[in-house]
Amino acid sequence: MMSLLEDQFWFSAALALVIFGAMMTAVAYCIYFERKISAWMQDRKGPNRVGPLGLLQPLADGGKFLLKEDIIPANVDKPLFVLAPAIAFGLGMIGFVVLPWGGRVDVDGDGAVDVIAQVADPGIGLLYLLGIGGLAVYAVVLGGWANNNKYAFFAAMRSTAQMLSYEIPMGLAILVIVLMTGSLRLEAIVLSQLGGGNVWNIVHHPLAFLILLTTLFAETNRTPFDLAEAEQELIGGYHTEYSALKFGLFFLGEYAHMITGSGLIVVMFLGGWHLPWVPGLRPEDVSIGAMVLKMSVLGLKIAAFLFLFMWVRWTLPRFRFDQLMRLSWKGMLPVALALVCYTTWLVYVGRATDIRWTLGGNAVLMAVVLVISGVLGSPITGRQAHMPAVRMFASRPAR
Amino acid sequence: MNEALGYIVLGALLFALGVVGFLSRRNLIVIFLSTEIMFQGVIVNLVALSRLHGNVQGQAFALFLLVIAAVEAGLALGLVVLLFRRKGTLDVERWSSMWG
Amino acid sequence: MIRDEDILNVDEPELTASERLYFPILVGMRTTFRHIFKKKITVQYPEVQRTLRVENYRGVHRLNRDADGRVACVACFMCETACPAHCIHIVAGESPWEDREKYPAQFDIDELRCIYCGMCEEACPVDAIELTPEYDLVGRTREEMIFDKEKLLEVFDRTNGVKPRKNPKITGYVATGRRNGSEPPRPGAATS
Amino acid sequence: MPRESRGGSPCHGAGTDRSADMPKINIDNEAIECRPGVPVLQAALEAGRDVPHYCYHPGLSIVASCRLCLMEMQLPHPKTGEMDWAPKLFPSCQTPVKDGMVVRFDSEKVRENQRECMEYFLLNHPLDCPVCDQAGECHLQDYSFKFGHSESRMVDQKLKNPKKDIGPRTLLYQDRCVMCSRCVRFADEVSGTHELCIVNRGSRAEIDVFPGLPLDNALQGNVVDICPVGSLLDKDFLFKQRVWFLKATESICPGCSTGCAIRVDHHREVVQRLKPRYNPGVNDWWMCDEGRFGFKYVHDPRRIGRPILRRGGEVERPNWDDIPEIVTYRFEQAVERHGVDKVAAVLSPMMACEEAWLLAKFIRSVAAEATLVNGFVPVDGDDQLFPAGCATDEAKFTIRREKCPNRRGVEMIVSALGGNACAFDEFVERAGKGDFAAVWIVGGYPKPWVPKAMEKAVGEFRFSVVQDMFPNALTEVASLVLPTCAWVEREGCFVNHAGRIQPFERAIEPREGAKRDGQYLFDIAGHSGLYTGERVREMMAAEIPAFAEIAEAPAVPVHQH
Amino acid sequence: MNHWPTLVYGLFAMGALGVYCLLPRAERSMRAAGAVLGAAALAGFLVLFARYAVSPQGSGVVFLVSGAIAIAAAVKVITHERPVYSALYFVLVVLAITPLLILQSAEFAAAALVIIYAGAILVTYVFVIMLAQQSGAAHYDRQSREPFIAVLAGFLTTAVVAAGIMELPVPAGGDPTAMGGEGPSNTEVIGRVLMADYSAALEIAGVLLLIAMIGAVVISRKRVPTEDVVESRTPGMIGREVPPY
Repeated sequence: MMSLLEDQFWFSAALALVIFGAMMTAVAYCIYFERKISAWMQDRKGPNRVGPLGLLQPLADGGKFLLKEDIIPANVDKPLFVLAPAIAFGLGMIGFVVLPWGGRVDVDGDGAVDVIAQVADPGIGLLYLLGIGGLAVYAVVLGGWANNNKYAFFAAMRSTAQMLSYEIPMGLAILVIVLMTGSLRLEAIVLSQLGGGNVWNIVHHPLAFLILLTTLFAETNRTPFDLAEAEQELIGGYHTEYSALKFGLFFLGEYAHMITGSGLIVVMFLGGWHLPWVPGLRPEDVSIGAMVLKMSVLGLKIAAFLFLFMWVRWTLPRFRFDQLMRLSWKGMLPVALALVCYTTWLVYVGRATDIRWTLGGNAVLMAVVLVISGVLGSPITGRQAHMPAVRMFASRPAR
Repeated sequence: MNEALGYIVLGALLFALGVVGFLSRRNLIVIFLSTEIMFQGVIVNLVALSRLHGNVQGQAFALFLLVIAAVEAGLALGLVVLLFRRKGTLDVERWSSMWG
Repeated sequence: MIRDEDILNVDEPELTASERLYFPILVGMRTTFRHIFKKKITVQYPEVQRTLRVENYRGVHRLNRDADGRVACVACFMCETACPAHCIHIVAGESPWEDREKYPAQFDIDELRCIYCGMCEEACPVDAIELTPEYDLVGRTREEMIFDKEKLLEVFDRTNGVKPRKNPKITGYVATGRRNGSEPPRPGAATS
Repeated sequence: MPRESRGGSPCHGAGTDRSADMPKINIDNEAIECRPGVPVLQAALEAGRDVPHYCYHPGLSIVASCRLCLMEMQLPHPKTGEMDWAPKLFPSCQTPVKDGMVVRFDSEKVRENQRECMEYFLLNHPLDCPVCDQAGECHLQDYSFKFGHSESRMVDQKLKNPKKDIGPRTLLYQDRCVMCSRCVRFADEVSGTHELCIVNRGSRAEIDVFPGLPLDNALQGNVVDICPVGSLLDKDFLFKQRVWFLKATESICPGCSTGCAIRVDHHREVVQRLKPRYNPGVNDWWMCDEGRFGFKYVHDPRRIGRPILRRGGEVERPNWDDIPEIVTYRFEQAVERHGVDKVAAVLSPMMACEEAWLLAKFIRSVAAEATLVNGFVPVDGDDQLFPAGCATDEAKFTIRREKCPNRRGVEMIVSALGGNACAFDEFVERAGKGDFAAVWIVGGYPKPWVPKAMEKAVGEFRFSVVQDMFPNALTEVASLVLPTCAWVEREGCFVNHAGRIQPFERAIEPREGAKRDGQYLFDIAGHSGLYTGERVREMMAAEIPAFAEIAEAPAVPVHQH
Repeated sequence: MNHWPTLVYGLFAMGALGVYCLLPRAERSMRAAGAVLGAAALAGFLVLFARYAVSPQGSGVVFLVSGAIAIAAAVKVITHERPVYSALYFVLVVLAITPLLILQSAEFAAAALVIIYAGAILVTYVFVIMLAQQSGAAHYDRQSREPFIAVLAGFLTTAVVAAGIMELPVPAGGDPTAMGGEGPSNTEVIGRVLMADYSAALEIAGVLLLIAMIGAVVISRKRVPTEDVVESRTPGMIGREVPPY
């Protein structure tokens, strides 16, 4: 068995299976924790009826999704109607393969590195993730269009515009790190952040981190960019007409997307499986134990980000659609572009990894943004139009 | 017989299909899709030939081709939307009004 | 008519630099985070039940009985008229009793459609329909949730101890009676 | 509702033509032009004034007994001869208008009188509005709200009167009565049957019937209509529905060829009652009981609700969408096989003109020489004239013997279209001889109607479409049975015995599965879109100019009741 | 070996016939026959390639499968009656070509193809189709114009080109396998080529994109008459002023 795992192919297959299983469980429990955390933040207890502490709630939820009536409305484009949730779920589930889960591993303990704990390590790892992000748009477009509901179609247009718009600052923010690291390999990006006086990229480029974080919220359709969930004001999103398992697939896809996105941001900015001053997490530690430790660290970091996602969701209200677009095009895009240009220049002068220059540049940019927004006098996302409020009988004497 | 031949034939076939679609379909958008199919054929050929020649010039050209495709898509779709707004149909035969 | 002076212009307040950059988001995040550790106010429903103010809770309807145990309703359709949700359906009939003109041959309330606003209670001239403090209303079918006269009277029997009838003296409008009768029951005392 | 009265006079007596010498009077400082000879009250009502009144009804004699409509009037001062307000009040219902007259209703004196009168009317009233069927259209309610005191000063015990069963269809609640005597006058003057009278005097006065002579005449339902309060109530409508839930639709009674203008009051797609509308020269303010209660068949469960198609021995339920194709195809086939003259369509006098026209046009389009048949006309006894026993020219109301609304209309259409036509009896005779291969027979009568000879003749038809309301010998064998809607479910126009073309509106939806006759005939005739009476009338009027002139009942002054 | 061109041309002809029958037309049976013919031609190609051109193991299988999918999807693009499906089959074409590019060590081009083609260009297509054509297939989608001439033109041109290609000798200049294995990654190499050799072209491409973007905005913008946007009353002039909340 061990010898089989020494081959990268079989190791990858095993790893993929393990992580896929873990993802599925995590996705299910994400829903549980979403409910729990929302309850806690609202001084409630949350699901606690199914199993101890409500821990079997995901099973019950899953059972419900499976057993509910699967309605396919009349006059839908059936093939596409079925295809859309499948795309959403499928794309959510294949993103994790390029994440570096545990560095290099010596499986048989002979001191030589046998395999890397990554399902696949293509030279274009980051582009793979971006490509998946690009394809995820289809789930939205097709889902909204196929169900023959004009509100859902509008929602699909909104969501697509949102996803396409936020892909641009996201790509630029990623580009900043790619320029700095000089590689599209995620493992290389992790390695560049540790040891030898290197620090996590978040210290280098906090602005890029913020931009990537914000765009991830938008890409995964989470609050404050979750217009797809706005039933009351916008009649829901592209999945308005979906029910039962198909809706569940959209739902699971969203959480899988969140997990992959958290993994991406952890790897890009927070050192991946690395924690400073903790032994056994250096790149030189290649034992199986170290791999498990590294995987747990990465998992914990991802979990922390998932918590952040939920925390934000139960704190912030939604952006209005025009505000959301303005934030992307007028707010984040110029900043990200400026960062990219600046980093390019840094690469040119050979100071791309010099923290004084990177962090300093970020600080200066931040100051510039502050000054500009101070001059403009309004938030980037724009303000409400002047809306006269009408109070009836304002001028009449009170009785 | 070289392995690249397969790619070249594939590219040629894609190009042929693109030509057929371009000439025979009446929907403006499908016509543009057909041109994109031709682009695909060309890209396959470029990449295959680039490998055949052992350099990456072909790939670089493929990337330029992508740029052209993006530009074409943007402008063409803009035009299509404009034309559709004007006549309410995507039928090219309804657009042959310049025949004097 | 809304006049110009009735319109108030409310401008958005000027934002500070930190507000423009969305820093107050962090304040909100801190607030929600703190709440995670606060005491929970959840009441575990079937095991623990809250006590209600019986007088003004608006739960399931009931049809009151008069002193003789008959339905107090006179089928005047006032509740049906007042109902904003159109959930009350009455079929009136000639009453089988001497002292009463009209009575509800059928009286259905669609409890699923009802919005529990209490308008019916307000409208009733004989205090025959009232909302009770019963709120745990469940059913497996929609038909089950359409309460007919018997079911509504049952609710009265069940809740009479908890919430007594508001004005048991009113027992309906009397249209028959002997001329110069000795003690005719007084009608609703609305006018006169 | 427009306030001016169009065409005729809502006042009793014949309406005079508008001439130059229209008297001008001054009501409340406002100059009003009015028709000569009408009472001031009528003039005021027509001018839009809300003058309270109970006993005055334009269709009845004037008694001036309720004293509610009293007004102040300027008269020459007996000493000085100057025009001045007379110290006493005058009943405006009994005072005919005179040019230059100056009256007022808005003085404190008049209002005081109205308040006192209202208090008096309500002395013994039981205030049982919640259980009274008149509530919502009760003038006691309206007037006490508008003109009365908010409370009664009476401290004594109210008089209690038992409700009285005065006839098979009517109840009398004496303690709600205001003694306006409209009902008594109606029985005396319009129906001429004199069943009602006032017994006792003063505060004990009561409406009653003579012993052993209940209120039971063919027009008695009108006493419920003219009763301004909830004293006389219709047993048929008793406790059925509150009036504010009812939706009203203007219609024409299909009961006989008089063509009374009526109002269909319906609630949730169920017809609750019929009421007459003012239509001078036709039914004035009245309608007969036969028409009033004759709508019950509308909700008869035995009615045919869906089309039935018989193909060989099989019975199918065709889709409405397929019917135009089926019908056209089968008729064309019949023409091909049996000849153009072997086709006939029987146009029932129960049909609206529009429907008859659509059908006739369709039949003529598939077979140019098709025979159009004036349908079966049900007849019952003789015309009944009211007041009972009067001469024809004195009649205030007539119930006609032809129990169908539209014989004239169908005849007009058949003769206007020309070509082959015949009477119903001739059709039955020829059909028995096998003269017709494909026929379209329209029934739609509320009562069984198929003549024996017709029942025998049905075997001769190769293809027959029967449009009827109830199953009968024809529908049992017809190749295609199409349900007919009752008139309240249709729209169009009827032509009454005198040639008046009167449109009626649709009140309720056809029962589930059925489709409005007009609509499917519209579809079959090859038109697309929604059938409306108006639309087809326009098409008809283009071919038959007579149909360009529509007679609609004039509006009644707002406050007239 | 001598049968090779003949066979290829024969299959070309067969495929052409299949596509001709498959093009939108009223007769369903003809389209079915076209599908059979086309499938047969495709199968023929597969056998031919498996036999002569590529090794049927490893990457050869990927080539055959992906190539077959790409061709079939491309046929669907040009023959499907509903433009939405055309666009979606195009996505399939792109996705099928991607592994082929990766096989040819053009990883970056493959990723760019997915991100730009599938992720951006085709989404726009899908959008425009969905907006312009809400329901079903329009009559002009059910009927093709000049299908015969189109097929003839398309396949003849290709056949001529193919004939030319097959005559060409294998260039001796490069080593096809040189780019595999260790060394600078494909992305790096491309980057160097683009930046060093074609920097001017790259700039021009960038400018082109900018121009196209501006052009597209100008073309498709709805022209709003300016007087409509002028407010009749400035908000500040109405009503009373109150302090901000």
